[in-house]
Amino acid sequence: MSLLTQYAFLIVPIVKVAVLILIVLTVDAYLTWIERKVVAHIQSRWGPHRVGPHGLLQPLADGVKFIFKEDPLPANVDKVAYFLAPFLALMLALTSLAVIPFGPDIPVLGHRLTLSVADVNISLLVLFSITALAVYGVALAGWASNNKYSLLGGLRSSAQMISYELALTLSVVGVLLVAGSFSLREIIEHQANGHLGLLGWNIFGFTKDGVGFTQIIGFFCFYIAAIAETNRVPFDLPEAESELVAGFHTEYASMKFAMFFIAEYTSMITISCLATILFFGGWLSPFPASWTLTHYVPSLLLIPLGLWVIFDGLRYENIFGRIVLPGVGVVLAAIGAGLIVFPAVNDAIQGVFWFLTKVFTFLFIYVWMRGTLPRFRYDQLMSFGWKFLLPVSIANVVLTSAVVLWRMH
Amino acid sequence: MRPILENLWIIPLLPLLGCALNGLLGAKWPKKTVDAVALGSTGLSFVLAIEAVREFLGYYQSNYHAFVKPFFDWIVAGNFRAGFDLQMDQLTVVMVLVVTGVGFLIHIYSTGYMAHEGGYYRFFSYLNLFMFFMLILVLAANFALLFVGWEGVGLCSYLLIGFYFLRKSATNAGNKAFIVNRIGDFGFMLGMFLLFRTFHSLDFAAVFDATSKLPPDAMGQFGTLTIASLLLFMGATGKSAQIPLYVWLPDAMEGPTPVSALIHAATMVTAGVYMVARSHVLFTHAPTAMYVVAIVGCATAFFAATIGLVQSDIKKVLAYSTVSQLGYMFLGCGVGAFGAGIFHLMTHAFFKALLFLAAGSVIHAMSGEQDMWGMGGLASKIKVTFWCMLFGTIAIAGFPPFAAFFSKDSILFSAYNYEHNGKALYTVGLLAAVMTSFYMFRLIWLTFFTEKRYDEHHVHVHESPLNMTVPLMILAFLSLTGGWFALPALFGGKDYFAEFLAPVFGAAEAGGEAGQSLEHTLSIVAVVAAAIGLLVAWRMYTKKVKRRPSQGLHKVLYNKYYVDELYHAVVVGPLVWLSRNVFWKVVDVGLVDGTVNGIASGSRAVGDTVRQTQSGNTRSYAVWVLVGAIVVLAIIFWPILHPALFGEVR
Amino acid sequence: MTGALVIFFALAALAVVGSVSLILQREPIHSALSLIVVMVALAGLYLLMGAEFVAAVQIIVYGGAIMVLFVFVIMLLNAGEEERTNFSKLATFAGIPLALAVTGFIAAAIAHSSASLPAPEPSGALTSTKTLSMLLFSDFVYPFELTSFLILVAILGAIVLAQREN
Amino acid sequence: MVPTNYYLILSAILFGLGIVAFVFKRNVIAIFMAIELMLNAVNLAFVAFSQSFGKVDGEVFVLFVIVVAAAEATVGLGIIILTARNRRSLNVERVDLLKL
Repeated sequence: MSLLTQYAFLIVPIVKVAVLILIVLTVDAYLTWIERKVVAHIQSRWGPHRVGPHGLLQPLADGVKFIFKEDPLPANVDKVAYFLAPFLALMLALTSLAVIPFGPDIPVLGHRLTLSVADVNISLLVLFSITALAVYGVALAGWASNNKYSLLGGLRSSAQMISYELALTLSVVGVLLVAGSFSLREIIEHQANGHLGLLGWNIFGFTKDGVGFTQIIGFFCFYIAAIAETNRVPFDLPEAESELVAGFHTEYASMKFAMFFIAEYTSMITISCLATILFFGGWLSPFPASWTLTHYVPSLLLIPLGLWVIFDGLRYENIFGRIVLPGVGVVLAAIGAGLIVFPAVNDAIQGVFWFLTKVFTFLFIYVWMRGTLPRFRYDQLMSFGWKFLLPVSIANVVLTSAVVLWRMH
Repeated sequence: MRPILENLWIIPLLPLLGCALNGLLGAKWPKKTVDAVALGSTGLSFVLAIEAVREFLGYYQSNYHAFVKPFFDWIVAGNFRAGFDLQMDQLTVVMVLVVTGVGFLIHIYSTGYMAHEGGYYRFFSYLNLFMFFMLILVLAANFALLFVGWEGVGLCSYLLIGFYFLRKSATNAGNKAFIVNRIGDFGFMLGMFLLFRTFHSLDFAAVFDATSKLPPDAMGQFGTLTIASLLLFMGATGKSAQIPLYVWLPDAMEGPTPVSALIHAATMVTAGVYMVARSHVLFTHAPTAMYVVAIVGCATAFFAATIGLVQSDIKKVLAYSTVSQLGYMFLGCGVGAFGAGIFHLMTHAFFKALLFLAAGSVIHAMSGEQDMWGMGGLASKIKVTFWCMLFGTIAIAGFPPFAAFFSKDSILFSAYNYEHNGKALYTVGLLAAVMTSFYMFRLIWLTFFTEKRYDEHHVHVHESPLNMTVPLMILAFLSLTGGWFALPALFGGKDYFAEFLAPVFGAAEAGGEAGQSLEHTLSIVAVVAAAIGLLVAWRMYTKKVKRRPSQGLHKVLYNKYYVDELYHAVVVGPLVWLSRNVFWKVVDVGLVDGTVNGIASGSRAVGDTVRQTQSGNTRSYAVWVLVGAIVVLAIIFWPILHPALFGEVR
Repeated sequence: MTGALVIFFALAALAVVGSVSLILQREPIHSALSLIVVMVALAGLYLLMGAEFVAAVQIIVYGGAIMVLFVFVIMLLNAGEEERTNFSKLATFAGIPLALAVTGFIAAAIAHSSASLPAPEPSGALTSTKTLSMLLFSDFVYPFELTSFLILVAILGAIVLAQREN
Repeated sequence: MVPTNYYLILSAILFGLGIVAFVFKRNVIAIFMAIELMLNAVNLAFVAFSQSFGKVDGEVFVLFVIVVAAAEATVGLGIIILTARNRRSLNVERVDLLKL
């Protein structure tokens, strides 16, 4: 025990990182499942449903496949870059999660546990720095793998990322001006004002004295630019199947490909978190603080979910249906119930709950878009980025700063 | 209230305007317009001059000194100031009236004479320019401005002598005149410098006041004043064609006759006399200079007259007579009778202008013939010209009551009374007078009497138009009456001219009874001398004359004592040789061009070597940048790296 | 040997190694990567000195924009292995000594003037971005505006260069 | 606590390496990188000084340097692209004529 306390400054972060990576990887895996499911339903298909109930085990299967597939090395590639690229991509993607606060400090054994690996006061800048570097993963991959499609993919992605990074950064400046800090934590806390609830979020921008300036323009700019940054539909030109086979990762297989894959989904998560934090009040509950009853919302969601899982699992005449699913359902329902029983715990997880809810909403929107929107043409992409997004975000900056000034005096 | 006197600059300005208008626009204009501008400007300035004189006389009544007015600063350098200052005193009055008056008449005459010449507007533009500079010269109130006029008239004379610039001889004559004048001007400038160095000013008033306070040099002593005076006189010899610089004047006859009349007889050549008279204070303080002036003048008078005896070109005769008359003027000045000199200047302006214009009219009648041996018996054909010419001749010969009688008489009288062998000067002058009347009457006879020696069929003699004859008549009248200011002096009255000029030159020396009687005798002698000349000429040229091959003394005289040849051999030849073989082939080609080409080839060689560094190879450039950086760093860190030199830097 | 020193030496070594490899690498893309490494290392050093904002800007602008531009151009021109020609004798022979000389100069100057430097601020005292921005918009506002103008000019120049003459 | 000299010495070393790279790289882009490296070295010195004097001015200068570097890179790379297109070579030793 004493050892623990002595080396806490080392142990705690390591534990945090481990936990975080574990969670994130799982989420990534199941994100692919969700995506496939949702898109399938949008396209009125079934999607994966063979491996496990609702294809729930599909991600595991994919993972196994990735691991055991052969990993061919294309002829005369630039080895250093070729190997560096996926590692870089994944590393950066995961690192970026380190500065994100998933919730308010929660008391554990008398210690205050901050729900972020590194709580630096320039977390946003760090985040941007990392996203800025993220481009190299793609670009290098494209360059290294001695293949014209890859090269084109790499070129496109690097150009696209530079172009949209400007808009991304500028769209956030509005929020920074309002909050007056680079620290994500402080940005969230600035949005917290008891009696207003969700109206206080930057997306609506009301302040305690009522008047406010909405950051909705900033939000849209941010979100569009973010999608482009993550090379997702409708901006997934670097990996446009119809044009470039698979773009920058054409020549990559098995784990290296998996790394790109994970990196992409992780950055999706990061971006969703960022959007949540910057514009939607992070872990703040949408309801005014006075409405204490709303603390039971998690339970009210978890218990029915658990019951439904039990009920649904019973339809399968196999081990899953008979044991696993009901078990999971029971656990869920139990957690829900437990939250009601132990208000302290309940209060502790409130922030995390709301945070995750919002993040998942955004992830869903990602998927939703993928199912809905067609791909941009390259010149459209560029002209959109430079001629529309950038000016609009600059205008947003100007407006916001004007309002801030006016509010000062 | 003296509108003109206060704005004296108007008088010279008008001719300048005329010159500018004619010179710039005249080419397009019809003759009438050019006439209008030229005559208008000069005539108006003549009228204004008269008005100015009237005002000046009024001014002089009230305050007894010259009228001087500075108009603007021209050069101001340190303690040296040369302003555009004009002045008006009795001397100026005479000069201005002569210049503008005679000038105006000659302008009128020119409209007739030049009627058929090319470059009509150019001629009048030059003439007006000359008027301008001449007026500046006589109105100037300091040596610097006077020098401006001095050089200006020189320029105009050059331009007008070379007016027929297609004739080689004309341009040569122009150059000769210019160059010879340069020599004189050199002396003049030295004189000015000396004066400035002595008196720290060039204003007449200042210089002369200072001088009058100084003690005069003794005879034969070469003090500053003497040197200065001599240098100034050198300039005068150049401008007024005295020995040894007279050679340009006869050649100057290449110019149109009105020019000869205006510039080379009436006005410009008298500038030297004017200048000497103007600085009489200096000269009176330098007896040696005076003596030199007298001798030179006298010698020139005699010398030129001898040459004049045998010349056959009508204008040449007049030219040499001009030279000798100028000699008379200098003689007058030299012996201290500045008034007499100026007096003769005026009368000479009248009758010599008359003679030249008449000669011009003759030439006009003979349609360009100038050789007297090609004339003869014109008297009946061109009466007006003849009578005017005759008047002029009588005047210059010095018969009473014509102008020159009085002026020349007073000069000789003063010469006679001059303390340094005045008798000798007098005798020479008298001989010159004899010769003068001889060659003048020779001219009359050869031209107007004896049988005609030209071909009727080719030349058809005709009288000149009115605009030529009228000025002749006016001048004839003037040369008759011009001397009558001094008329009373003969009968014990007083010489009004001398008296008029008294404020400038001081009171004329009172002859007293003895002087009176002496003056009578001298004048009688002079008349007799003139008569002798007349008779000899009559004897020689009334009966059938034919041109004999000239030999012996005649040949020498006819060739002007070979002076030109002498000068060419002594001065011009060596100079040309020097310029060609030293200054051109050595200095210019060797030194100047050598230097320039050397620099060029040197830089080329340097460039060839330095160009090697410009390889275009960026890496080499990078290294050069490094070198530069190291130098800069070395400079910056020198004190740090060498605390021993600069002490510990903290 | 405090932690700060350890970190410093680690990062310094990284930077030096990066720049050396920038020189030794023949593939432009590898040089670019090495340079990125150097920049990241420098950013780390800035953080160590507590210049957080500069560190961030270092990575965002240098690492994220400028170097990406380099990589982009390298890819665009498909720049292969550089040929080690030696046309410039001057550079071949005089290059190293001169470079050493300059470095020596600077080093000497530092060594000499080191005594005059005041003791550094206690570590960890991060210069807050606020003061930085205050300074930037008060004392340095004119240079700041000038830089914006400079960037405008640069953009125009780039456009002019990029458009094909027709 | 790291003494300021260390930073300065490091920046000097980096600068020297930059010079070496500037002279010994033949690839235009690489040379450009060398310039950037030198700029970085200078930046390091700036920050070090601003730290040791406890003044922020140095960091402001760093920002300016970075901006200038960005502008420079934009134009420079544009020029490089044109040159490469026209001369078919990125080797500065082969591009030694002002006009073709």
